[in-house]
This record gives sequence, C-alpha cells and structure tokens, in this order.
Amino acid sequence: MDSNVNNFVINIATANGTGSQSSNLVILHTMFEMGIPVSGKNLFPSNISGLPTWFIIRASEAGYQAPGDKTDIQIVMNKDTWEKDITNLESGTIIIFNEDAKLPVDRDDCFAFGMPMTKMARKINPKMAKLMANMYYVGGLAHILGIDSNDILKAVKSQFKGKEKAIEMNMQAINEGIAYASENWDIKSDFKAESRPKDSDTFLIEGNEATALGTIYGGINMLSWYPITPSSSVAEGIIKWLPELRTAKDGGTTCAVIQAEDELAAAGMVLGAGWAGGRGMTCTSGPGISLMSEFIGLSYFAEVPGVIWDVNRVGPSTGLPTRTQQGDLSMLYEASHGDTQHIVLIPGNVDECFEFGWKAFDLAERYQTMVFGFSDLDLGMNRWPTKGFKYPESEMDRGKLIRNQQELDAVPNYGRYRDVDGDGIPYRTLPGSGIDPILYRGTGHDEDGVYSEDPIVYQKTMKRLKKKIDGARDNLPSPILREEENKELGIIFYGSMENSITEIDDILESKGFSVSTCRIRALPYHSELESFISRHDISVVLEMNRDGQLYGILRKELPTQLLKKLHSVAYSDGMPPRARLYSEKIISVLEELK
Amino acid sequence: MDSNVNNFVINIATANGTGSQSSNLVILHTMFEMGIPVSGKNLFPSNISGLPTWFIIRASEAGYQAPGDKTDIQIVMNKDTWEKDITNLESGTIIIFNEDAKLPVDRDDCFAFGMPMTKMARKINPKMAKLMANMYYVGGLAHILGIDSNDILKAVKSQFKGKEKAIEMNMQAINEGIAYASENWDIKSDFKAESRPKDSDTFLIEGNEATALGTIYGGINMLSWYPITPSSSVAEGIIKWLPELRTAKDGGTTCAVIQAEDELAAAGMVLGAGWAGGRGMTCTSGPGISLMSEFIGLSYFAEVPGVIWDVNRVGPSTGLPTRTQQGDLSMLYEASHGDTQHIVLIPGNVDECFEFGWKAFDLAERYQTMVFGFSDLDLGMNRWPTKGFKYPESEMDRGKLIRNQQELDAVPNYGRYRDVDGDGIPYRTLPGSGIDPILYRGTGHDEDGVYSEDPIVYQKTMKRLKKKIDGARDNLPSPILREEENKELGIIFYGSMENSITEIDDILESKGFSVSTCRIRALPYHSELESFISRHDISVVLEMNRDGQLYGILRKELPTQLLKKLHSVAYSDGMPPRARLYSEKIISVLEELK
Amino acid sequence: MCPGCGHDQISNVIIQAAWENGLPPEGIAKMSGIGCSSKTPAYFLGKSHGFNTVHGRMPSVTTGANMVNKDLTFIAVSGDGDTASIGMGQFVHAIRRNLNMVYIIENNGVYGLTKGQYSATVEKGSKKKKGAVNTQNPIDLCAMALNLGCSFVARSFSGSKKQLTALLRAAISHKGMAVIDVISPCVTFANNDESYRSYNYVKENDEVLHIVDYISHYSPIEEVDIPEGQFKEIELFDGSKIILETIGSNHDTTDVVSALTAVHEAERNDKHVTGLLYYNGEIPTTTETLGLTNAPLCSLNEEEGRPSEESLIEVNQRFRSS
Amino acid sequence: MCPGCGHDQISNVIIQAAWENGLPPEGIAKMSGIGCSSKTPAYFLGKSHGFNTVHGRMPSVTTGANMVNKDLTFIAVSGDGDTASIGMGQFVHAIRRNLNMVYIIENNGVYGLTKGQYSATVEKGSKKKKGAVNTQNPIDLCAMALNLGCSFVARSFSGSKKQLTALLRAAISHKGMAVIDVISPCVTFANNDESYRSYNYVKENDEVLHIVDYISHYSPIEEVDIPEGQFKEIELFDGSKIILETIGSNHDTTDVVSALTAVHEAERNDKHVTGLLYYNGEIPTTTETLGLTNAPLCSLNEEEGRPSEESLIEVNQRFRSS
Ligand SMILES: Cc1ncc(C[n+]2csc(CCOP(=O)(O)OP(=O)(O)O)c2C)c(N)n1
Ligand SMILES: Cc1ncc(C[n+]2csc(CCOP(=O)(O)OP(=O)(O)O)c2C)c(N)n1
Ligand code: SF4
Ligand code: SF4
Ligand SMILES: [Mg+2]
Ligand SMILES: [Mg+2]
Repeated sequence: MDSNVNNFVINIATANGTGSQSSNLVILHTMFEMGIPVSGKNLFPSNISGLPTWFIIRASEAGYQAPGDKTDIQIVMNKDTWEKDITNLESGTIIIFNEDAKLPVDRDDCFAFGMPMTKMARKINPKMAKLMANMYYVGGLAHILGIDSNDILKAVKSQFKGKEKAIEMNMQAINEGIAYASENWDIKSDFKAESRPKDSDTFLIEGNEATALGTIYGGINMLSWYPITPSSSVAEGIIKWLPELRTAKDGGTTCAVIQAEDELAAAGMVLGAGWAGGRGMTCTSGPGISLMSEFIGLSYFAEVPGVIWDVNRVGPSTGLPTRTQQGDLSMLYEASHGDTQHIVLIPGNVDECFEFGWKAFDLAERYQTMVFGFSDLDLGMNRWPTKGFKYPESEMDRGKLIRNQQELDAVPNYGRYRDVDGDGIPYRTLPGSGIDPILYRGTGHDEDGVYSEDPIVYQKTMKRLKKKIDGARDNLPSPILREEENKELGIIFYGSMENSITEIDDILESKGFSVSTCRIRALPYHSELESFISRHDISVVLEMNRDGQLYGILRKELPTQLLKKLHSVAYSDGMPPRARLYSEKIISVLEELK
Repeated sequence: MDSNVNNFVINIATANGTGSQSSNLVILHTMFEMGIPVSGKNLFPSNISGLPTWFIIRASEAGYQAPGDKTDIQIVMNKDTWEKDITNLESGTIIIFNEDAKLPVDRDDCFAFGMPMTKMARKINPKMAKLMANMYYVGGLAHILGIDSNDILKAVKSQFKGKEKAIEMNMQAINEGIAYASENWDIKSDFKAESRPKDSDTFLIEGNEATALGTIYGGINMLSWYPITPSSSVAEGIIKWLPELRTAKDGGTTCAVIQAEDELAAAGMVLGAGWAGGRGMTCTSGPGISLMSEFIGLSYFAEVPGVIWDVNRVGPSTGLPTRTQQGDLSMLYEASHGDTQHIVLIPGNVDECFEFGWKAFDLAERYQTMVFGFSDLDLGMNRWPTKGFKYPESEMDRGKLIRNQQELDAVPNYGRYRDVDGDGIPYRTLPGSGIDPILYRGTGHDEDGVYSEDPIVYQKTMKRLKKKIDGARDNLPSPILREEENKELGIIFYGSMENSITEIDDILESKGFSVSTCRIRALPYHSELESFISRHDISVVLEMNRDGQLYGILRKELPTQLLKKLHSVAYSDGMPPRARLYSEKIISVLEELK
Repeated sequence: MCPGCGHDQISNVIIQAAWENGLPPEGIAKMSGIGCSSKTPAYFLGKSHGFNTVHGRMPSVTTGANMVNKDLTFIAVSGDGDTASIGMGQFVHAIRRNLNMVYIIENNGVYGLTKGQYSATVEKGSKKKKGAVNTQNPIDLCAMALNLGCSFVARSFSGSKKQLTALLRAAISHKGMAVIDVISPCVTFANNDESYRSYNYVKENDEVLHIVDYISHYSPIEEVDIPEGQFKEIELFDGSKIILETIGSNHDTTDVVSALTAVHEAERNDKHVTGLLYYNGEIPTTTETLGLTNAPLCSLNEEEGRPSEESLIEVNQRFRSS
Repeated sequence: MCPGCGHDQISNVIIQAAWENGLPPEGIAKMSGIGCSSKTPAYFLGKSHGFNTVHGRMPSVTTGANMVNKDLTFIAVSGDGDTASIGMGQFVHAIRRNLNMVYIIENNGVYGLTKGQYSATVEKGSKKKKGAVNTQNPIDLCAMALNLGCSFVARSFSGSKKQLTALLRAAISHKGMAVIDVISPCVTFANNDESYRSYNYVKENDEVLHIVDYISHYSPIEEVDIPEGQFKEIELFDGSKIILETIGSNHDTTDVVSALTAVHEAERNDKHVTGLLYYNGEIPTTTETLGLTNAPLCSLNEEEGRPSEESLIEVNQRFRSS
C-alpha cells in the first residue's frame, strides 16, 4: 500500500494488570466507529499481573486483518521490555514513550516522543495515576493520527456506559494528552486516520462470544466446562446470555451450566446429556482434549451425540497458554485409542463461530457422535467484524430420534445399531420413553445393542461406523473457493488463517503468482476439495503448526495421484499469522519446486 | 500341507472359570515337549466366570503359528455355544463331545464321538466332577492323535509340580479317557501327533512375561501400573521376578512397584521417576493410553524420559477387552495435543519383548522422551517359543546425563535445553545433585529452562524436538528384511503379525507371487524401509486394524514418489490373524491393481 | 457372574426395591462404570434404559443425563475400584453437587474383573491371592461421603436382604445423593490365604486339581439380619469372618459428627457399622440449585429450546449500538 | 503475582522454614501443579530443582520422583483448584500411601490463574466477581486428610507468618505426608461483591476508571498471631472478614475424631480452626512399605541396577526344565 492514510500498525507495550486494555480498546473502537478497517490483537501473558503485554492495532484500507509485519508506531509503557521493544524497531518508526519511566530511548533513526504521563495523571487523581497514565498515550496517538477528540468521546462513552465521572476523567486525560503532544512534539508523520463511510450494520465481537450465542441458538441444554484459557470465554459468554435468551415461561432456565471438577468429568457430562436426549457441550483447549480422549472414543463407539468446542492454544503440554496455534487438528480428527474418526467443524470468522455453534448440535444428533468445533485463541479472544448473525435457516435437526411407539413401528426391523437406511446411521430411542430400552456400553455390541464379542459382529459395526462418518463429508460445511482463471496455484487453508489470506494473496499476486484459495471448513474433507486440487497445478496447504497437520491428513486420505500436486507450508510461533512471513514461506516452497 | 501328521487344528470350546485351561495347557505342553511345532491361542471372554472360551491348538510341521483357518478336531464342552460350535464346522471334522451335556450333535457329515465325561469324573471325585471332566477330553484326544500316555504324564507332572495327589487323579482321568475312546470310538482319522527331535533350548513363554523380564534386566526402578487386560500380566510378571532378581545386598528391593489409583497417576509417576533420574515405566492398554495423553505431551515437551508398554486390545473405547488388535499405533505415535512425535518399539516375538523391554529404557534416557513398547494381546498373553533370552550386549545407556561438576564443565555452554552437540539432544542434570537446577515445566522455556513466551524461542525449541526424534530413526531397531530376487511384491508388517507371515508368504507363493517381507520394528521408521519400497514393484502394508494405521503414517511421511507403490491391507475382527484370510485380502488388492 | 457373587444378591434387592417402591421401569435409568459390579445392570430391570460407561466416570455421565432429564430415577452401581480409585474425583464432586441419584457401591475390596488386585477399600493386613500384605489404610467411602456433607449415607451387606431392601427403598425415595456402601464379597478373588476355606488353602490341602481358570462355586451367604444396636460375626465363604454391627436406634441420623464417630469407632474395633448413618432431605439438588425449568430439558421443542428470530435481531442491534 | 497476593507470603515462609531447618537447597525438590500457586516455585529456593507439572497431577509426579530418590525433601505447592477439583483423586491416594512429602495448599477459594471462577473450597453463600452465589458445600481439605488417616494435618493463614513457619518446619521434619492447608486470599478475584472494598464496589462507586485488565494493588495482610485456643476476626483486603481460631493446647493431636470434630464445629460457627490438627509419626512411608534398598534408586550403578548375566542363564534354564 502506498498511502499512509488508514494504513499503519500500532504496537502498544504495557504490563498486564495495569489497565492498559481499556485505553487500547478506546483506540480500537474509535477507529472502528470512524469507519476505518481496523483490527486488534492482544498478546497477553499467562499470568494475572505484571508480565509484558502487547496490543497490536492495524488500520488497513485493504481490510487486512493480520497483525502486520512491521510496526509503524510503537508505544512503550513497560519498563521490563523497554529496551527490547525499542531495539527491535525498524528505522523511521514513531515511538511514543512515558517519560516518567526514566529510561533511555536510544534510537536516533526513529522519531521518539516522550510525555510525562504518570506525572500528568497524578494531577487528575494521585491514587489512580498509574492507571490513568494509559489514557495519555491515547491522546498522543490521536494527535499524531489526526483523530478528533469528539470521535474518541463516542468510544469512551460507550465503553464506560453511564459512568459519568469515569467518562469525564478519562476524556480529561486524553485531551491533556492531545494538548501536550501538539505543544511539544515536532512531528512530520503522514500516518493519518481518516473517517470513512461506515457500514452501520457492522460491529466487532470476539469469536468466543459469537460461539456462545451460536450454541444458545442451537438449543444447548447443558454446558459442562472446566476453566482453561482461551476457551473460558465461550462458557462465560453462554452464562452471560442465558438469563435473557433461555429463560422458560416458568422462570427456570432451559440450559444447565455445570462447572465440572475437570475435563474428564466435563466430557462425561456431555455424553450423559446426549444419551438422555439433550444437547450437551463442553468447551476446552488442547490439554482438555487430551484428558477427554477416553470419553471421545466412547461417544464414537456407543454413538452418543455431543459437542466439544476446542479453542486451540499453543501446545504441546501446557505450552504457551495465551498464544495461538492450529496444533490440535490431527488429534481431534482421530482422538482416542483404536480406529476412530470424528467430525470437526472449523470456523474461519465470527459469523461461522455463530453458525457452527448451532450447527454442531444438529450434526451431532444427525450422526450420533462427537462433533468438534475447532477455533483458536486468535479467532476466539480477539474482536472481529460481523454484519450481524443470521438465524438458523431450518428447525433443529434431531436426527433419527424415535420418540414414541408409532415412530418405532415405522422403522422396519428396528435395532439400536441396525443400519436400516443403508447410510450407516441407526435409529435411537431415549431413556424415559420405555421404548426399546438397551444398556449402552463401550464394549462390543450387536445390532440390537446386546453385548457381543463375535468377530463378525464387531467387524461389521466398525465398517458401518466408517461408512457413517464418511457419509457425512458432503453434508458438512463445504470449502469456500475463490479461484483464478489460470489455476496455477491453490492455497488450502483453514480457521483463523482467514484473517491473513487476502493479504497473503495480494503479496503473492504482486510477485506474479496467480493464486486461488480454498478454505476447508470441516473434516472429513468435502469432495469439492479433490476437484480443487485436480484443477490446479500446485496446491499448498497453509497452516499454523509445526507438522503440517491438515497436510498430513490429506496425504493419508487423498487419492494418491493428487499427492504430487500437494505441498505443505506449516509454521507456528504462537503469533497470529503475519502475511509477509507466510507468503515468503510459500514462495520458497514454490521455488524449490522449480 | 498334504500330510496330516503334526498338521491339524484343535478347537476346544468350554466356559471360563470351569478349569479347562489346565487341560488345554496339558495338551499344548505335551505336544511341545514331543518336539511338535505347536501353538496355542486362548480366546477368552471379558468376564470372570461362565462365558464361552475357546482354546485353539495348532500343530504345524511348517511351523505356522497362526490359528489356522479351519478346525480339524472340535471339542465341545459348553452348552451355551454347543449349537453354534457344531453348525459352523466344515464337513469331515472330528467332534469330541461330553455326552453328559445331553445335547444333540446333528452333523452326519462329521465324525462325532461322545464320552460321558462328567459321569466318569464323578466316580473319581464327586465334588470335583465338573472340573475333572475336562481331563477326559485330553484322553480322548490322545487316543485320536496317538499320543502316548507317558508323554502326557511328563506335562502333567511339570504342571502340577510336586502335588502328587493332583498328578495321580488327573492321570487317572486321562487314562480312563484314552481307554474309553479306544473301546468305544470307531475312528479312521489320519491326524497324528508324532514325536520329533526337540531343540532342548526352546521353551514357551507369554510375551508379557518376556517383557517383564526384559524390563528387569533393563534396570527398571519404578513400575507404576493400573490393572487392565491384557497388560496386567506384564506388571504381575515384574512383581513375580523382582524378589529373586532385584533384591539388593541390604535385602531391600531396587525397584518400587506402585499400583496407582488410575492411569493418569501411573503416567505421572513415570515422569516423576524419569525426572529424578530413575527408570520408570507403566504398562497399560488402549484406554490407559487415552488417559495418559496429557502426561505424554509433558514428557515430550519437558523432555523427561519414561517408558509406557501398551498391550493392545480391541478398541475403540472399552471395545473387546480380551481380543487382539493393532489399533493404537497411530495414537501412540502422535499422542497428546499440539505437535508431538513419539518413539514406538514394536516387538514381533517373545525375544523382542525381552529385548525391547530393556532397550526402551536406554532409548528413553538417550532421547529424553517417552518411549512406547507396542505389543498386543495375542503376543502378550499367549505362549510362544524362544531359545532363551539374550543378555543386553552393552551397559545401560543413561544418555546425556550429567552427574557432577566435572561432567558439567566438560559441556561447553551448558543449558538444560541447549543443543550443544547439534543432534537436538540436550544434556540434563538431576535433582539432588545441586548442579544447575531448573524448574521443569510444560510451558514454554528457553535453552536454559527459564519460562519464555518468546515466539522465536518457542519455534526453535519445537524445531529441535523434531530434529531430535527424527535423528533417532536409524538408531532404533531396524526392519527385518527377507527379500526375493525379483522384487515383485513386498509385504510390510509389524508386531504379532509375525506369527502368521510365513504361512501368508507360503500361500501367496503357492499362488504364484514372489513375496519379500519387511517387518517394521520401530517408529519413526528406519531409512531402510524407503529403500525396500523403492526396490519393490509393489508393497502392501499389512495390519490388524480397520484404518490402516501404519499405512497412514507412511503415506504422511514417505517421499511422495514412493506412494504409488504402496497399498494397504487392514482388517481386524479381534481374532489373531488367520493366514488364509489375510492372504486373500492381499490377493484381491493385487488383482484390483491389474 | 461367578456363582455365589455378592453382586448378584444386590441385583435382586434392586429389582425388589424398585418393585416395592412402585417405580415404572421406563422411569429408571441404570448407570454404571466398569467392573463385575458395573456389569450387573445387564442382569436387572431389563425394561429400563441404562449406560455402562467407562471406568470410574459413571458419576459425570449420570450428571449430564440428570441435567437433561431430571425426572428419571437414577440407580447407579459402581465397584470399589471404580469409585475409590479411578473414580474418586467424580464421586466426591457428585456428592458435593447433591446430584439426585442412588449411588450403590458393591464393595468387595478387590478388582474382581481384572482378577483380584487389591482395591483402596481393602482392610489393612489383608493378604489375598495376589500381591503382598496390604499395609495401607482402607478408604472408608461412607466416612468420605459423610465428611463431604452427603445428604444420605448408609452401609449394608449383600447378605442382609431385609436391611438392604429397606435402605435402598429409602434411598430411591430420597431427593438428592444417596450413597449406599454395600459389603459384597468376591467369592473368587477376595479370599484370605490364611483362612481355612480359602482358595489357596483348598488348593494346597484338598483336592482342587487345577491351577488356572477354575472358579469354585459357593452358595451366596444366606439372610443376615441383625437387630439395631447389635452386632454379629458373619462367616464368609472362605471361612474368614467379618463383624457387622447395625447402628442403634438412638443414633441421630441428622448429626454428621456422630455418624463419623460411629464409623471411625467401628473401624477401630474391626467392625463394620451398617444401617442409615446420615440423612438430610433439605439440601437442594443440582437441578434445583441451577433453577432449571420444570419440563425435562430433553423434552423441549423448537420454540422452547431455541430463542426466537426477533431475539437475535435484537441481540445484533444491541452490539451495533454499543 | 499480583501485588499483595497471599501466595507470595507463603513463598517467603517456605524460604524461611527451609533455612531454619538447615536444609541444603540441593536436597530439596520443589513440586507443583498448575495455577498461580503452582507458579510460585519459580520464585523461591532457586538453587533447588523443581517440577511445575500439569494441572492436578503433582502428587503422582512427586510419587514417582520419591520412589527413585527418597532422600530428597519434597516441598510441594498446590492450589485449591489444583487439589480439590482436578487433583482430588491424586491428593487422596498420595495421602493413603503416606508419601513422604510436604503438601502445601495455597487455598484462596478461586481459580486465580484462569481469572476467578469458584473453586470447590469456596464457602457457601459466597458471591464473587464471576458467576452466581455459590450454594454448594465447601470441601474442607483438612477434614478430608484427617478422615483418610493422613499422618500430619495442619491449617494456617498466609498472614500468620509465625504460626505458618512453625507448622512448615514441623512438616518438613515429619516423615510421611504432611498436609498444610493455608488460607491465602486472592486479592484480585476472591473479593466479595457486597463488601465495601471489593472490586465491584469500588468500580461502581469510586473512581476506578477502567473496566478490564486492571489489578488493584493491596498490601499483604500483616502478621496475624492468635494465641492457642483463641480466635480473632481478620479483615481482608476487600473489607470482608474471616474468623481465625488457633486450636487450643488441650487439643489431642493424636485423636482423629476430635480433630474432625473441631474442624466441623469451627465450620458450623463460620470459623477456621488453625494449627496442628493431627500428627502421627509412626505410620510407615511409601518407600518403607515397599521395602526399598537404602541407596536412592537413581544412584544405582550397572551392577546394582541390572541382574547378572548368570542370573539370566539360570532363568532361561528354569523355563526350559519346567
Ligand atoms: C481406563 C480403564 N482402566 C482399567 C480398566 C480395567 N478394569 C476393568 S474393571 C476394573 C476394576 C474393577 O474393580 P471394581 O470396580 O472394584 O469392580 P468389581 O469387579 O470388583 O466388582 C479395571 C481396573 C478399564 N476397563 N478401563
Ligand atoms: C488440564 C488443564 N485444565 C485447565 C487448565 C487451566 N487452569 C490453569 S490454572 C487453573 C486453576 C488454578 O486454580 P488454583 O489451583 O486454585 O490456583 P490459584 O491460581 O488459585 O492459585 C486452571 C483451571 C490447565 N492448565 N490444565
Ligand atoms: S470375580 Fe468376584 S466380583 Fe467378579 S463376578 Fe466373580 S465373585 Fe463376583
Ligand atoms: S490472581 Fe489471585 S492468586 Fe493469582 S497472583 Fe493474583 S492475587 Fe494471587
Ligand atoms: Mg471391587
Ligand atoms: Mg485457588
């Protein structure tokens, strides 16, 4: 991009627990309401107070949402990372710093501007000085970018809704910041924030809250959860919205929420709910999935519907709990011992977080199995634009559920595990109904659900299960294709990589490549994927992990003759994907091929 | 095979808990001591008493150890399966049945011989009649096969060592059985058991006991376990042999054994032992592996040595707990969330159960990671021949373990996670040593073991881990190759399939195929595998699961150009692999290729 | 089941109690984990749905089912391995939540199904078929439940048909978590090497002729009925003895501390105190605490289970203007 | 750590007690699970090895380490989430085994690190930043330990430096499992909405100007020293109060039932009884029970750890002739 109007990256370095998040959100929402395409990434530590935090705000006329590969304006507030924050900058960066830190800014090649933020804040309120200081950099920024104080006021007002004193004091700090900057800073920057006509439908929301709303509109009956970053806010979102949206006429709730004692219990509750005919779900992250493995296998083999929403953080093990990755995919797809295969829905934006939130239940009941939602920290915990969520287009699909004797009579030769329709999906009855009761079990069972160790019975059951899940492929969300005429290069990607793909595409096009894209939205993969790969000379599977997990799954499953066209670009360092970095990796793979 | 001398399959149908196992072992050991190549398979239910059990004994001059595809002599003792046991037989089968069951044997096309076993037994001892009845079929069989009563006496004596009364009563029953049969049965069978010169070194042992001994010779310091079929006998074997083999001079033991509260705890104890510098291990089966997933990831990321011995049973979920399968392989290889990769050792016979039993510890300490032994029920719980176990050829390999300051000083630029030698393997010090202490953790850490969320640090660590495990490939047990000149067809297989491969090979050769074989003994795979595949026109990966788990791993990892040569034959019904069935599946794949 | 197994007697009592309480079978849900004990739901109340889950995790599955169909009567069977080892966490937390269910522990001190390893409830000094003498304290699951404020805690014996039926009937009627710890001998693996009728004793000294895979037949222990406040020595199948004491009518079933004291005292005197130890019908159950709507959640239809389209428009609008 | 967090005070006491007991740092192993509490080993005894394991599973890792190096002094730190929820099973079983370790629970009634959800030890009626009023019984970890026959059980308060140091020194000297449950307020999340200095109260009524990500600074509670047998009301940072009682010198530390009674009684009176509740130095530890050789197993050399070649020849031979 040539122009610096609405094209810049701001990086704000603070420590967590100091309240800087409020200031950062004021900046983000101000620009958003001005109609500037803007995105924010919160890089926070796995600790409650005192450790370094960075907030990255990117304005981009092209609508790029990746964090950007370089910083244009750096705000330094944190003594602990002060030196590193400053030395790593490229020449020409604008630096705004808190003079009261009394630390040096030795970068003659940059444009550094100080402000005695704490001292100024102390005048407004001595007790709250440390906290208030953050509002001064908002002022400084506003000056540099030419943001009008009135635009900020709107964002402050909506953030501190109704708290007049807070609004007043914060605005005072911000205005003092603007004033100080215009008096003391000698700036020749052409970075500018300019108002644009704003689509009044659009608003920002975190992926996890979108998911929460989706599940509520999906008729969730039971949420069991065990707190874990970055999934907790899915549960907290549900808890927040339930009273308003899911209170029955008698005043009771239509969704039970249980904070479980651990993830094993949370998964068990999901199975219990599904077995009894309800819509149960849990949300977790990688370590939770590992702990839920045994129950996932039970769900697969006993054919009990359930939903697990995985918000991926960096593994293995406890890993980087507050950083993002797509590292759980291969585990989700084949979780638990023995031969298994699970349905995975992969949202790429907040609209899909909502949609797959409700759809997961329909699919779980349709296929009588565990269905995963697969999101990640970047999508789940950062704010992304939507034009508003769409109401489910059809009634809840309860699948092949037999509720009464008539329905049972309509099924010829009913048996809990009999493939009456030839699609691998059997019918089921519910406890409490008195209709054709069986003892569910994770051990071998015949078509009527009776215990069996018979080799043939077992082998047939397993074959049917394979057929059942395979049959789901083309009923799952299909890939989103965007194809160029000449079918030179296809990029296959998924999930929150969506936020960087336009920019990656543009970078590659600018280097002379003609790029089609294919965003996978579910596993097992849709048949359209195969034709996409067939049509293109080369396809690259682009993902945020070390081992190329989707690539591995595709290599296993795709027809062999397609594999020579398929290549992997996998990289993960915990950061949301920067477009330049991933583009370079794609280019170097393409160059190796030459 | 044309001759019926030492070539037949006996199937003995009883109920478990009735004591028939003793009779079956008398038959097996009698033939074994006669020098007849014989194998026995116990197909028992997941229940303590009353459910059907089958014991299959196969004599084969060619040394085939698979259970055989048809039954030559059927013994029916169990009323519950009576009808099914009889109707399923091929024409011409010899049937021996207990007349006192008072059930019909309606197979005119077979040769059926009854004996009032219970009534006869009652005469010897009325209270023990039900139990003793089993010894009468031993007599009946001996008559048919022409086994000398003295040969049986030897087996009975060694089985009831020193218990004179038991020996006497059992022999009385057997001899009465022989007498009854010769007086009342009109038999024209040419199935014969003929003595052969016996290799006096050879003896039979269960794979699990071989593993137990192996770990004891591997210097195991801590066994933590939670009972689960079919792995319990690994632990019980260790417990049995420890007092004799691992009592120190002061009378104390050199291996702690803890029955853990569950598999999560068992895995945690293994990590604790490895972290503190000991050799810790646990044994389990599929459900246990699922539960251990989280700890396995910790071991990988924090680089803590440990051993988990998985004796595979049929999954998914509780599955068929007393049947065999190779269904955990893909889970073992990549267990736990995030990008992971684990070393898996795959014994194919009891000698390797012993060898990999000790070797697993060396590799775990060398690579500072979790090492799996991957056995299965068939190998683990049935008895297989060995000529005797071989003592480890070298001292225990403690890997890059720094015990004192001098050793530390010898390492330039030491840091717990620094790749000093360029092989991805760092050095480590032990708690208690006072040398370079760190706080181990499953969260991100830098080369010195200090907490870090730095993207570059994380990414480098993950790259090093990949390099470390990749580097292990060619230091793991290499594949066992047996190659034909013309390199037409290669069969790649592993584990207890070893027991059927000769017969499969012979069947295929008899159909005109020229067959080479390659037995994989570890993951990640050895480089020799690639050249094996390159050399052969076609390779088939043969395994006992539904999804072709090794095939999938190889498709992911092999160079793409080799994949067109690679095909999958995967089948699992819980039974040990019958050669004919798997051969037919191979042939039909080959035919499809034409 | 092995002939004579205590678990079978308990199954019969369950059938009896359900019948006496007039429970329609379709209103019952049978829940279990993994073990010989957990297999028993295959043998009782065949007209009820059931779920034989995974090892030690029955309570969580029951919790989920209870949340979506609170009108079912949950009768759950577990073993001492299933509950006191792998399942300890879920046992504790189901109690803490006062989940409305009957939780029967068929307690034999061993892992029956995996062939006789000690469980965590086995008494100190036990020396059984497998392994060495146990030197660890047993976990008393009644004491555990009492300590956690469980709303109904009782102990009985598989041979005490009358007492067990009465307790079970009360437990079924109870609103909340009812834990019944039932001593239920494993005739195959839980016999003492030293006692004169034990497996090993017989094997060594009498005429058992086989070394593997033989399960002796025992007759189940006949009816044991001990008047309140008294105790009796019971001889088990293997000749070993246990002393059962029925808690006195003066015992205050509303006083946790005195119940705990009774349990600990009995333990000190090598007795097992049986009967209803504690009862409190006033504690809200999980579904009450959560304020669920009255209809079972699994029965809700589209309108009841999914908010209206208007509400979503309103939600979207709210975000836009905030 | 947030400024003023009780956990920091405990870290200081650990340093102090280790020093006063003359423990060389290399002889100590610091163990923990996951949580704010479990992060603290990064901040004390930097010359000791440690292992910050996974959530709720510290006891098993400590068990394994203890088996192969029994000469280490294991000082373990856990949280109430780490122990009373996900870690309940391992907590119970480490106690049952009488593992030789010091098990400190830094008990704040919430999940600090995941931002303030209730833990299972939170008191009934609490209403905190997140979620509704808690209506469930708290799990009292001391009562739990006592009931299980734990060989050393104590309770203290993070602000009671003197008492805590004394208890910790005794715990370190104790041979066996020493559980110390330390009430350790979370200044950031464990404050009561209603109390007049709570986060929300301040946010609504005073001048806190930010809505997210602001952690107030509190000074840690200064020294609280309550004479034996007496009690005192302590005001916490948010203005809420807890009543601490120091157990009387007449308390018999060898009597489980009276310790249990004291704990339950205190609970009924909304107090927290502190001090040494139970002690028994005679119970064998896990390694003693197992009869391990005297040298730590991790120190064995080739000859000591691997049986001889002759022994294997003999083993093979035995199989051949059997
Ligand atoms: C995860 C897992 N671990 C281990 C097992 C093996 N297993 C089956 S039953 C059982 C113990 C049963 O003991 P208990 O609960 O006391 O029941 P009992 O057989 O004595 O009635 C075990 C360990 C399993 N099925 N699943
Ligand atoms: C398996 C797993 N589940 C969940 C988490 C997330 N988690 C981290 S700390 C924590 C709770 C900590 O609470 P507590 O033990 O009381 O410690 P505190 O922070 O209050 O000191 C949770 C749930 C995790 N790390 N691992
Ligand atoms: S093994 Fe024991 S618990 Fe299991 S069925 Fe037999 S007697 Fe009952
Ligand atoms: S969140 Fe609470 S427990 Fe965690 S460090 Fe802060 S005050 Fe301490
Ligand atoms: Mg039991
Ligand atoms: Mg806590």
